[in-house]
Amino acid sequence: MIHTVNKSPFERNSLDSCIRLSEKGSPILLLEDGVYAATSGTNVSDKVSDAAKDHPMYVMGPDLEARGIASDKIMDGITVVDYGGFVDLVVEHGAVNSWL
Amino acid sequence: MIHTVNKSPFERNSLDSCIRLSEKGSPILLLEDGVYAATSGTNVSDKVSDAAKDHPMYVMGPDLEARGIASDKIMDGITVVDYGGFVDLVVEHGAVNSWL
Amino acid sequence: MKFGIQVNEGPFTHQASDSAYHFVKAAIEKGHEVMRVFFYYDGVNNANKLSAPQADDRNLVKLWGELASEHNVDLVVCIAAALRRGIVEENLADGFRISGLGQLTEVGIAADRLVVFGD
Amino acid sequence: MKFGIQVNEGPFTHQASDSAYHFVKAAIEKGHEVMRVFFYYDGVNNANKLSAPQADDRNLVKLWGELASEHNVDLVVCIAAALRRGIVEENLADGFRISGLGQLTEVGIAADRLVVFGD
Amino acid sequence: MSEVEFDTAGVVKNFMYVNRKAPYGTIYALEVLEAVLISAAFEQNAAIVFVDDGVYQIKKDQDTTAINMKNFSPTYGIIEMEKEDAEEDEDMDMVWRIIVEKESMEARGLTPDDFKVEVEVLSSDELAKVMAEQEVVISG
Amino acid sequence: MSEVEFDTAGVVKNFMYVNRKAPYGTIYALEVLEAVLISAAFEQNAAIVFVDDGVYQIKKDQDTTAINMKNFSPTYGIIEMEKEDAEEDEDMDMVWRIIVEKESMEARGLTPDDFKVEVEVLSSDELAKVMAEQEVVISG
Repeated sequence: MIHTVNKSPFERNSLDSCIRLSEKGSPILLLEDGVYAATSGTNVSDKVSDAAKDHPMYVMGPDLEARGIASDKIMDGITVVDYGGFVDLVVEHGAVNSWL
Repeated sequence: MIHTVNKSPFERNSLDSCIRLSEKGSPILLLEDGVYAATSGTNVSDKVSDAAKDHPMYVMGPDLEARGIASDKIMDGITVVDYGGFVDLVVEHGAVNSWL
Repeated sequence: MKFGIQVNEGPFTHQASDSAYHFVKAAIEKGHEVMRVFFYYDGVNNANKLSAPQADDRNLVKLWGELASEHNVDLVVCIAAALRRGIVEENLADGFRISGLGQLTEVGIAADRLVVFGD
Repeated sequence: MKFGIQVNEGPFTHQASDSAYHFVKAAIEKGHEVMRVFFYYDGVNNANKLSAPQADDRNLVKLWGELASEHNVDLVVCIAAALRRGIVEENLADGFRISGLGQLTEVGIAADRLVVFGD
Repeated sequence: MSEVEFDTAGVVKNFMYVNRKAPYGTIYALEVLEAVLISAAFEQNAAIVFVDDGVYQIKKDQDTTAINMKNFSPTYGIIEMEKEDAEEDEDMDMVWRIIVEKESMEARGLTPDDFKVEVEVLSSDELAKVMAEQEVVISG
Repeated sequence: MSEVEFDTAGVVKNFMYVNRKAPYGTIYALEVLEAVLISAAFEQNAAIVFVDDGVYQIKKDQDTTAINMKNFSPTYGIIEMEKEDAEEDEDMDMVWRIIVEKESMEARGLTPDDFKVEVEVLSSDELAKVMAEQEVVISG
């Protein structure tokens, strides 16, 4: 199972719930307003880097670019993908759990 | 100025922002999914009762009833109003700041 | 007192339009004047006359229209927001009119209170 | 691999429909099959043929329709959700069809993956 | 457009419906219920899960008279009946579960007595395991 | 329906536009901008406030090519120009302010250098005072 989070971690509880209810080792993809969670130096960075120890983490490049987030602002250990990469992740990891 | 919050305090940051950015003494009205903040015994109750020391707090009765929240579950110091009461509050307190 | 109302969401998906409707009704019952309800963002969907809710549910499109005709409330749908979302004269419900965003600023100036309902 | 897609929001107000569209396009480019896109909740507004975005913005209603005709994607609008929101044959865009909610369960069973986009 | 039909005969999958939103403030709770009910006709397994504000959906004593919206909470009773029917019917393999996350329930000061249907209360860790076994996830 | 017109001649009010949402994930940021620009034609005061995820709206270097949505961030530059024009025009009383809440900015690891327009950075307490003086609040 792969998990997706499309909400800002500052505005909503979606990322918290995803982290709490996903099994260790299952990947998490951040997209849309969810991509802000991938940036370093915020007051949720520690929480996200802790989660990245238990989950392979991915972030949508097109959504980062739209929001003006440079790649050097992305935390270590989070992989940037495009829509094709999103498709590949879904093919590889089975059912998709969208934390809307 | 009167402030309204229509979002659940568990799901979003609207109530937090409203409390942070409203002046002491200005009333706060909870409506729609915001009414859950008025219930006792939750893990946001302490935060809300602290806010109620600085702000007259009101909650929409029709929204409580719809959600099956009995009046004995409402925290002390929060006043239940109906739509007419909402109108009266707006008449009395001037501009309305809706924390959507 | 004179009220202006802004509605940011369509019927059904969010409660905003319901809350706005009940507020407007209560204000009128208390003898206040509601000068204008301005439908912005997805709020323009409140004016879709093709909306056909289930028989046991409320029909907000119709309720807004009735309120307008009974109490002379000006229901304005923002033209820019409406064009994007496919609300045009062809499917505009009775009681609504389509106009520019200046109508929001105007009621903000003219009314004693502007109350915003949204998500 | 066979994909099913669920879209819960309309065009413009939320990014969900854009993300779904780009996902579907990428899946097809990679040689996968997208069996059906099911439009639920406000997602039914993606099928409003009266939608007329500004000239410098994307037109999702049209883009979905083109995708359907070029790649034989079945675009299904939920009838119950559509009736509430005023999407009927009269304003249904090319490439979409209106059908029952069973079509969502069906594609959930038939596809290898169901991916949901929403708010 | 003409009807497109897929062959689903004999296939049973694990469907999960994740309810994370409060009722009435948004319509998601109501419309996801309609999707759950339809899946019964296809005899699919269903895990109907209530987490976060979704636990409020099954709160007892909902009365929508004053907000003039449709009270759809009786539908949860229909889902409970479908579940019980499936359990009693020996010819039916379909398994339905109604699950509440303990942490979400407790954070909101609720107990199983507050709910209008009988539920399984699972901890986050237990629920995470159940979620991981699902094949089709509908987020409402 | 025929046009309804209200007499607004000579009235200047304090309008506040509260931006709390990130751009692109939802359309609120874009459409509230259109409302701000219109108010210039009415020569109204405007406090354009960015709090919470709203601060992301004015982030530099937005490039929407890959998501194929309209990049509306240049509009903030137009608002900045309207503000400067109003300041320089002696015949115009209209005052516009572009305000960012310090706490929201810092929580997101941002500094004024990250923004594409010049802003006043106010603390929560300072902003609360400004908010309390407003007469018309548009929440986008």
